[in-house]
Amino acid sequence: MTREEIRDGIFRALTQVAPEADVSRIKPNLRLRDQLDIDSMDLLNFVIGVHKQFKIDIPEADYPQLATLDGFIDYIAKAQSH
Amino acid sequence: MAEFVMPQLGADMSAGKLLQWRKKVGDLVQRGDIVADVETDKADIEVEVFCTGTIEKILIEPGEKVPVGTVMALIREEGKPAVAEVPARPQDITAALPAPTAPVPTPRLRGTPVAPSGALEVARIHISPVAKKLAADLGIDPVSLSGTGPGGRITLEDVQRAAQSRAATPAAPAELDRATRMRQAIGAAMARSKREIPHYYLSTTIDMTQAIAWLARENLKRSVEDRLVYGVLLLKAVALALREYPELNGLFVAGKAMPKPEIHVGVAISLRGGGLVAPAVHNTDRQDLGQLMRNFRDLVQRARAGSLRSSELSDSTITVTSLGDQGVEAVFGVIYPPQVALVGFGKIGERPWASQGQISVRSVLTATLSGDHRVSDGHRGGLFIAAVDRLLQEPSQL
Amino acid sequence: MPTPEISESLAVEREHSLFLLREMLRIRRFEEKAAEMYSLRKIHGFLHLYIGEEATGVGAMQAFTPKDSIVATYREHGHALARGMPSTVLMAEMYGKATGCSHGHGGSMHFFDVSRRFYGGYAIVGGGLPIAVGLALADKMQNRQAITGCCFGDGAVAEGEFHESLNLAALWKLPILFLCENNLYAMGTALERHQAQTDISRKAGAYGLPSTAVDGMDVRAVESATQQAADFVRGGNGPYLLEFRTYRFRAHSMADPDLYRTKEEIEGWKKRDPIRLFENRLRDEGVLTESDLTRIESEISDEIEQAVRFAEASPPEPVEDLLNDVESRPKK
Amino acid sequence: MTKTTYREAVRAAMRKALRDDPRVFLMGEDVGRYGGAFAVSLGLLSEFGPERVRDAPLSESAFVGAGIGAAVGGMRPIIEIMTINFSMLAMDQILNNAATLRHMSGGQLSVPIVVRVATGGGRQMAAQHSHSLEGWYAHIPGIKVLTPATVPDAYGMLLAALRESDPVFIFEHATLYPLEGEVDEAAQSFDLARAAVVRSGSDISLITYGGTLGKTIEAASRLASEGIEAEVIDLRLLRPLDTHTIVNSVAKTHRAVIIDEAWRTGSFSAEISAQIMENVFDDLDAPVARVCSAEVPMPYAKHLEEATLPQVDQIIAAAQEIVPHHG
Repeated sequence: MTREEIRDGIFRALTQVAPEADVSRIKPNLRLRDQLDIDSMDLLNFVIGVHKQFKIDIPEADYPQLATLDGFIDYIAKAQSH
Repeated sequence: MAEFVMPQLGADMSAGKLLQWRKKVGDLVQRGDIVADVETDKADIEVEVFCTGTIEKILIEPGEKVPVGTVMALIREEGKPAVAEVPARPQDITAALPAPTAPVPTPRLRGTPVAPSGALEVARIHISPVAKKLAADLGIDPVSLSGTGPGGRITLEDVQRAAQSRAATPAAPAELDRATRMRQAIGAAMARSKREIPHYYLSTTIDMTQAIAWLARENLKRSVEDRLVYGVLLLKAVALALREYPELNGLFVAGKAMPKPEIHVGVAISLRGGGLVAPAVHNTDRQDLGQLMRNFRDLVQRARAGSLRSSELSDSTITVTSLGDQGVEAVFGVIYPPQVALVGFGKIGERPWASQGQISVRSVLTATLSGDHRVSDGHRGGLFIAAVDRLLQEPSQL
Repeated sequence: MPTPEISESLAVEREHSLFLLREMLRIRRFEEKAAEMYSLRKIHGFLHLYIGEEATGVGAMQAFTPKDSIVATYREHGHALARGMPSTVLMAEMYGKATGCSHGHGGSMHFFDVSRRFYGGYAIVGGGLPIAVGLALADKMQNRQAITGCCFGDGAVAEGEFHESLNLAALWKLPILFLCENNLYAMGTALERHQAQTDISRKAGAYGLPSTAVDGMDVRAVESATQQAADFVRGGNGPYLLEFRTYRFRAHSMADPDLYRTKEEIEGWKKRDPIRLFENRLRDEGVLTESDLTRIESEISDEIEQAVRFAEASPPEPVEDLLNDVESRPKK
Repeated sequence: MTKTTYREAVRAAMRKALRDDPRVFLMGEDVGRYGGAFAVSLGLLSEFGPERVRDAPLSESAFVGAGIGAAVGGMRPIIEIMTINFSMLAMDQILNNAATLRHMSGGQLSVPIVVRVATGGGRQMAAQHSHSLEGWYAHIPGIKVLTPATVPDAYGMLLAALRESDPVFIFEHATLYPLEGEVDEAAQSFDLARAAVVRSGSDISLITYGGTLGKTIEAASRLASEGIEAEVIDLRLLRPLDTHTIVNSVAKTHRAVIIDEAWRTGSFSAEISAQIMENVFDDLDAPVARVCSAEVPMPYAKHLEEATLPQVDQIIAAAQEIVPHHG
């Protein structure tokens, strides 16, 4: 899966949780939680959405690696490679 | 030791008056002997005993009216040792009675729901349901139409005709209306709350280290879909603490406090694009954490989809609001009338923590209680918040 | 020294007498336990006890085979036990549990057991009579060589269905044995205050039905009279009516303050307690020893305690199944 | 397909049932030698004999109760209660035994009984012989209530009812017996669940059953000449009620009139109106209208009886009231 495909998958999960978010203006290196109005429940639903799309498990301990969009994409790419 | 209780003497008997004893302490009684006379609504009835033994103690005097099931005398059955102390007469008589089989429906209060539609009064116009639906869909304000149906009722055709003859419709006015209407409704409710309810505020710091550690271990065992957020622990702790301080769980209506037997905790949920609702999680105290999580997630999704049930909007017996995610330290909230308390939770942060002379780093949050002074006072409020704190120290018991 | 055949039949006779006594005692203790559980609010609603009438139920039931059918009334605990229904499922039924003989749907007044062709208690006075006539009609039309026992009280005699059912049964010569347990009271109304003709057995004649009045307190008299009547009906001669003259020592039901009869009258009848009468007779005949009696009593009390434990431990029917038995196919 | 009448269709169905299944037998007042009060069972006694075509004494509670007992005992009785007016005498056996025994016995007992009852007024029989009380029976869980209004239904419903293992009540409106129509005797399965859309239309739904279907169809055709397209629904059965077909129709037409020969208050039309309101409230353009009998004991005099019963003009007026008039 290319990085663009992963990014689009993440955006699909994100719009599920925050439909009003304008994904085009998200900066890939800034913390997602600073750019979007997401509380702990939204975060969980977001993670579940990603888990369902990419069929990968995301333990809570790995949450810090998902703080930014780039980090999130790296994390998924690595999880899919093995 | 056998108990001789006020018997059930007929389908609809709930209590009976003891007229006289036929036996005294020390008398030997055989199974089937008449031991006492009891007066019911229908008549005086001789009451038999169902065991053989000697009367050990008489607990009820003639003339006393007691509910069915109340222990009236103790009989030491033949060949059974006398029991030293005497079981105390149940203080709360009603506790002795099994809960009535059909759940007594608590009177559903048509309190003004906090949600947007509450404070708004729409002028009464006669319009058929299908016409009203079409008018709403097309963004036509029915007040501007004149009805051709019976009694001047606005019919489907009236709306269709108006739609055809109308100029281009302005950009989605309905959407704008809804947000401002909600803001007005919340404003009205908050103003009333401030005006009528004498608030008192308490806050305390709660060490969440144990809870967070337990939660992390618990979530390892759970699949992603069943993962718990810490908010659920707070919710359950509040619900369980309310069992010990019931005066905080209820409403204040027509000048009187009305504590509620069920515990329905309203959870403040922010709507995307502004606005707030606090629907009830029914019977919060009776749900395990997994159920609470499922119901909480379902409630958030339906709140944001605008498909909450009216009972969820009107049944809350207390409200909890957590602004930790928004980085708020402590929340001193305004009580939602007609409720009598509001619990607020701030964000979890790491803090130096001194106990038994030792300093350590702990994850803590600030919990606050806004209470209605007409119903409870700081003393009881403080004990309640302390109970929430204590419950959060043993997360596995929640 | 009696010859082997005689001693043989004596042994069978003794065995049977002890069985009759045991059955009556078993019913009495079951009813006393039911009264106790009712006063402790374990059993609710209506409860009509059979104490005092045990001889009619036990005596009459001996004349029916497994192929026959029984229809009873709301005062049915004795009939159900005598027909062989276990005390466990009866107690569980009164507790409203799923293991009850009617799954907790019927309660004390509506025991059912199709395997024993016990077609239920009926709470509408006289309501069971047409059903019994129908069962007999079905037996006759299918040539099943079986009879139907239809129990009812003196109260039912005043219902139109008594007249209609006896006429229909006699008209079509149906294999049904009408068993009227006349305990002298229709709830609170004494027989002579609700019947112009108080000799119930004479009413059968109006429909061309043979009938006999029997001392309902003498279990052997009841047994032999029922046996003869059953043989008459099995012979295809049409229905027969038996009137057992008996008495109930307890009020009509648990809710009845029993204001309509005097204590003296009740005490008078208690002197003819069917169980005590039979015990004394069996003692005189050297059939019953004290050790027999204590053994029987302890076996019965174990059985009754076990029934209560079974009822207490049994699960209630899940509310989700509420609509399952309303129609043959569970509600979709 | 054979041309026949409603009465002969019911007789043909009973004859087929009596031939095919030895457990089936017919019992009721004057069903044998007299041939049935409405001549429905004419000739069956001579063909099947007194054991299987049984004239019952005038003891409704006993012979209906005996029918129930026989059904429990393994038979498949067809009970004819001459008219609904005498069925009150058997209501205890119907309500407390037939409808209740399966549930009360914890599912052990089945009561596979079919009870046919003539119903309705309109023949100057006066108050005690003109009742329409099907709604009372449709109130009772545990039984089915059929109201055949056509010749095919008169035939097919009886055979289908005999395959049920719960009690089925078939109410035959007394004015329908001479109705002419065709029967397909080869038809195998027969539906006992769905209402029938007898005439489709988009402006208003006319909902009825049994004896008033004819008047409703006539009203619909006269409305059509005024440009109002009415949809006519024959409920065919009251329990189980085919709510699905009713609400789909009203969702389309936005208006409904229910025609019911019973007295208005607490009639079955009230139940149908409630279900429409509960299911398609937002599609209603006017309150659901009802055309029922006037609340009076049925008078004998012709002009008074006609003033009491629902008539075509009343149906038309009710429809015109709530359908927007064109031009």
